[in-house]
Amino acid sequence: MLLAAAGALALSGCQYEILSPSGWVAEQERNLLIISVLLMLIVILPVLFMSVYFPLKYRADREDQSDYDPEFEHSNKLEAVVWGVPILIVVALGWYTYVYTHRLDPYRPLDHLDAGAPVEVQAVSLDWKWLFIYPDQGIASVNELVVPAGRPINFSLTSSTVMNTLSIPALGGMVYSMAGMETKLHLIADEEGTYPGRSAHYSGPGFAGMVFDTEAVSDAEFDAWVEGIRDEAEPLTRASYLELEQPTMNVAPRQYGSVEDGLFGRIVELCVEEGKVCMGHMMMVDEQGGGGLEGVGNAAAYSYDRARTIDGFGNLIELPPLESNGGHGGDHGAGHGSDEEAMNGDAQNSLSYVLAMDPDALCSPTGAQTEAKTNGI
Amino acid sequence: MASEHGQPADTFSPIFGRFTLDWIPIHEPILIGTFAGVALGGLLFLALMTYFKLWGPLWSKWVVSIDHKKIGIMYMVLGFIMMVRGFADALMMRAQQAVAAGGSEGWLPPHHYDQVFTAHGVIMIFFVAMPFVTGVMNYVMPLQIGARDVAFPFLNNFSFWMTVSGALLINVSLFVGEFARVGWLAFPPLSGSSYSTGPGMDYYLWALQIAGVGTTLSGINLIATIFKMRAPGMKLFDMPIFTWTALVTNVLIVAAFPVLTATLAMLTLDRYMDFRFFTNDFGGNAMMYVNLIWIWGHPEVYILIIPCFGIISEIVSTFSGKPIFGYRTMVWATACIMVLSFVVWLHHFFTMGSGASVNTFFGITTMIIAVPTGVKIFNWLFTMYKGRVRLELPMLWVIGFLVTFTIGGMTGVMLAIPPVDFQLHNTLFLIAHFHNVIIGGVVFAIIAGVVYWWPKAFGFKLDEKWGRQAFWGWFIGFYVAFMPLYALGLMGVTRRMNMYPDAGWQPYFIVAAIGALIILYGIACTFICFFVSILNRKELACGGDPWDARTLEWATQSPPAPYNFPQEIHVVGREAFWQMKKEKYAFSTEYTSIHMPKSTATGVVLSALAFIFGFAMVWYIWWLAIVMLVAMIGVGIAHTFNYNRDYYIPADEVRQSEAKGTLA
Amino acid sequence: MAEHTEHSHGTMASLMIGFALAAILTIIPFYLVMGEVDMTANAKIGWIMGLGAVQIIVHLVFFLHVNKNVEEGWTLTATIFSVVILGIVLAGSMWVMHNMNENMMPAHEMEQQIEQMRSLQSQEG
Amino acid sequence: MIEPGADRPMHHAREAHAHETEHQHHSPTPIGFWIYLMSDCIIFGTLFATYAVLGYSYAGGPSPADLFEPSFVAWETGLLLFSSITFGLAMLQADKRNVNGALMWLSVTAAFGLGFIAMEIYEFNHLIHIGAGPDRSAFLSAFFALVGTHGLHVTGGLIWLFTLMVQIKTHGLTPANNQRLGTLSMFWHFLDLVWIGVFSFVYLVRLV
Repeated sequence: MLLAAAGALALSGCQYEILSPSGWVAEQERNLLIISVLLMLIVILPVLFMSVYFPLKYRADREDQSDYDPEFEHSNKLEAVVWGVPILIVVALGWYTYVYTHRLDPYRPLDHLDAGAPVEVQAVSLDWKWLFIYPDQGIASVNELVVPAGRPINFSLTSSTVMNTLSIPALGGMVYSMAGMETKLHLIADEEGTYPGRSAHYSGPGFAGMVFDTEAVSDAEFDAWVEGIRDEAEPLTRASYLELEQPTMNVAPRQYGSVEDGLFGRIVELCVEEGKVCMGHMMMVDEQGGGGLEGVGNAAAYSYDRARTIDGFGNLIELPPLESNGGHGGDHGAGHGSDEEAMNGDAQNSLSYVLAMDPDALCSPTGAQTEAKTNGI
Repeated sequence: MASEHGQPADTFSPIFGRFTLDWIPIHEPILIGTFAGVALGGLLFLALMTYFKLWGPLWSKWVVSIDHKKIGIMYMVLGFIMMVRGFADALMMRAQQAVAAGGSEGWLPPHHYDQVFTAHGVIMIFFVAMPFVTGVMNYVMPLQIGARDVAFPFLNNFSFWMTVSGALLINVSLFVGEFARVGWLAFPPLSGSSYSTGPGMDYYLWALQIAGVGTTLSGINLIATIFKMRAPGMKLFDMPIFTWTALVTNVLIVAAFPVLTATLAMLTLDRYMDFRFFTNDFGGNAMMYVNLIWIWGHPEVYILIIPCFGIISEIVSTFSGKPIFGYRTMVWATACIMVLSFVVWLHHFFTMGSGASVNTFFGITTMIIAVPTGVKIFNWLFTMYKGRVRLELPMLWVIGFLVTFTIGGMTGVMLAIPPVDFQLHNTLFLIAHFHNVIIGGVVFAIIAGVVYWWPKAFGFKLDEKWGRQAFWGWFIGFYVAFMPLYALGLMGVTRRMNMYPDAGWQPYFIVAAIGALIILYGIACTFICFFVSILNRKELACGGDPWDARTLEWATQSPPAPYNFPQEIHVVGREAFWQMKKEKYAFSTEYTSIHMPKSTATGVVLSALAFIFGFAMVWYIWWLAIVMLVAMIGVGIAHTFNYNRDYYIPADEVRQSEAKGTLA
Repeated sequence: MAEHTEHSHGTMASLMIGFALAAILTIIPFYLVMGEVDMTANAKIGWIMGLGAVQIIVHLVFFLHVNKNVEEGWTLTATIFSVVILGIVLAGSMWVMHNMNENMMPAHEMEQQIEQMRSLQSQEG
Repeated sequence: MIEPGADRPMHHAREAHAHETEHQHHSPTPIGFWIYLMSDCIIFGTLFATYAVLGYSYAGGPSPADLFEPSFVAWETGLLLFSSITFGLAMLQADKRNVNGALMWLSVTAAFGLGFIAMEIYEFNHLIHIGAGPDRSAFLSAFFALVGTHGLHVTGGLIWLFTLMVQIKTHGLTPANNQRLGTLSMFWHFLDLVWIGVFSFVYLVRLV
């Protein structure tokens, strides 16, 4: 009933992105949605009808009460129906679930579509913007996703701090991005167009501004876009990434003309910063029985989380004290005691000095002056 | 050092912990207004109480009472009060989203908006829905099984006041400091010490932990009551359906809440003592939190809805003039749900990246739960079939429940299909779905229960006219408020956005806001209905059995005497009271004195100490926390030295009280 | 003892039998770890876990006096239900988390990691 | 801290003049306390599950083999097991209405319990001192939380035990005190039962 109404609306306007999708994955998901609704309506419609009809038909003040049967409390036939019909529907739904869940597993590449060479995109959710790295093209963009229409997009997702979800409803389902982990998502845009994308998992005050446009363009336009960026934009290095990583809100799109080798791997493994042990290495060590008692002192090299010293408006709460040596790099590596990471996350720990050097990296709610004012570190 | 918005930095003093005057939000006009309102209302209340000299009676007849009926009523009062608070949050969100379109920032900055949606979720689940179901179970279940009280009356009082302490702590966060900005389940790492500095998240933790103690103990109490306190002759399969659902609910509480307690305790250790359970670094794993919290979270959904199934069963049967259709099926369906609810939790995070096999498994187990739930709905329908359905107020709510809950069930199964969930997860479709089952299921059923058992609790019926207004306000308001959210969900609109870029969504949000206003009308009518009925209680007065009901609670006076039943009832068969009426049973006039537990203030005192303890922990006032902890242990021990805990109601007094007529 | 039929405190005999069994079931796993036992690691783990489970049952029967006659069987029912829930929580968490970790933890080939390890060692050395 | 079983059932839906034996027979306390223990058991289950999942994340720090000493754990286990037996003996004395015998065995139980707690405090202190505190890795967090929770329970049990000894001393083995003794006995044996899981799953298996 409602769905039918919603469906009608979907045909009139094209903003019902889930009901009128623009990619194979989203289309399959839409089909399954319709199938499941139709299957359930077999039982839902009669129930809705009976919930209104029975109380009216068997009203206490009806004329003919000869059908009143105060002892009627059991019937094997009815019991068989009320268990049987839902079970049959669930069996059918279960079958579709099995088939479609495997077909639409976000980890499964879309090779079977024969839709041309896939584009690799490494998406990183930062506080509070999306960084898209194109490893094959060697460029990167912030809050702007350009993809060739008709070719699969292979997303690798991770996060720099808290959880987010990459969601482009017109193209298909979403998957979480989490720090220290790498998730996958495979989507495709069937036609050229602009599809809104956003983070679908609340991540802090700048969450609502984590929106971007997904431009699905022709191969030629895509290549031109890549070339344009490669020629003009600044490079994305570990240093400039650390700068970009600082909390900002409502960030306008920007681009990077080159990307340092292995940057995404380091982001996933929480070791962009100098002197940090990469997670892969850590897991290796752990696999072989840990770092032993000598490992106790290396805590600083494994620490990653640091206080997000901003309030809910995106304002810096407290300027961390400038470190005298001010340098970035290995000077706070192994050997530091862990007692510095004080209980309530005082901003004394190693990385906050970035904030100290560039308080403007944080923006006001209006988000006007978010562009880099820094001279690089 | 405070920023431009007055968010103070973490500073620490040995006496006040990290509390400074900057944490009083004097710069927030909304909060100041609210505070002024609360303060004025509070003063008015204090003045009236003093003027009418009601403090003594309030203390001795209610606060320290260990009578399950009074505690049940107090739970309901708590639920209704907190519903107003939670609903105010809802109105603020609807108002914000109705204006914050296409570049407009609306009137709530994220800092405030994010607290509002977190508080709304936490309050509505833990301090509205939970007190409601606990309250109804507390009031009705012992009466239904023919008991004098619950198994552990003191514990019952203590549980209630612990719930109040938790609720108070959340409300204090409104005026002292801030509340969490993390969403109602507080996923780390966002809720960890690095990404949620400030006291908001700590308010969340301590409020839930303190209230959780109450919930768990009350669950244990009610299970023991059902096991041990049933009237002689009442076999398990003679228990009313509501008692069955109460049993299953409390089993779920006792099995699931410890998981919440442990999980929140681990998050607390992460935040307070630098443990590394859910951090990004040092091998912590935030997904483990998500996994554990949903192991509690899914059963929690059933903790809320299963007693509501029981309420619906009682009302349908009474107002159809028939026994419930398929009693045994009903019981087994409930038991199935009890076990199945523990094997579906992953469907809350299909999109977190588990493999296809895992997703399929949890998707299908979820759908399987729809079967026993569907069976229940059919059973209610066939109870009305060939009956004599009296369309009185409680029945109106039941029909509203049946229609709305069925739709909510359908959208729930849609979300249980992983690929569909990939699209709809975290969209407003999800929001619409769970409000559909919580409002259409829990709230409608609870209000139906309130209307149904009100005459039992107070001796007069509720006003029909205002009751119907309330129903239509809630019913129409729900559809106007949430159908647009379903539609927005199908556009892929994400939840929890304090503003959104697409102005095309705005009309839907405006309609939703109007829906919220219609619900507001329904809520107002609910309260007016209570008020008008109390004023007209003489005309609305009724006897012990105003609905021609079938279960044992209606065999008592309305309101029941403190001892519930003057004599032990020997139950034969199902629908005990129906049998008694058929056999023209009457209580004997030979009364004996009745052994009763004494009231005690220990529960209130312990809960007050727990509240101060929680406050001290939130603000890092360590000395106060230690003092309170020691005081709690001391009071607890002192309580065990009190051997003088019971008294006898003399036979004469029972005779006088029963002269008012029991089987009216 | 008439009033204790519901929750018996047992007898000296049952206490001592329980003690003897518990002691044996404790000593064996400690010996497996501390003594020089010729057994594969997995077999040892299996034995330790198995003996632990048996000892828990011994405690339930001899010290906590759980049986189907106590409290109309509710004690036993509650215990079995808890074990089922515990099983779900433990096995479920491990399955779910293992599956997610497989899918998401930095996917490096083992060889690559060992290479990394070597290079690090050479740096340090 | 409040002991959920401590509030004695005051009445029940029975005829007024309850006989004491009847009273005991129908008391909801044993089953109520058992249900509490089962819920506690699930708290431990959650912590065990966390240890199972996070117990191999050393974050480049020490592992069980570096930190745990089987003989130390064996001593702790012995203390707890003996305390269980002595509690059982105290119960048998109480059944014989022998106040002094019961108190004597309860004191022995308390001594074993205190010994256990002292060993655990020593172990925690030692670990934190060498830098292997709960903040070093997820494994150590899970270890401290699980073993610490058990230790807190034992501590609570000891406070309860001392309280009850005072009550038995002053009021004798009244029905109320007998019931409390029975309840505490369940609690104490339950903690021993949890410890079986701890020494097997947390310590021994990881030392193989």
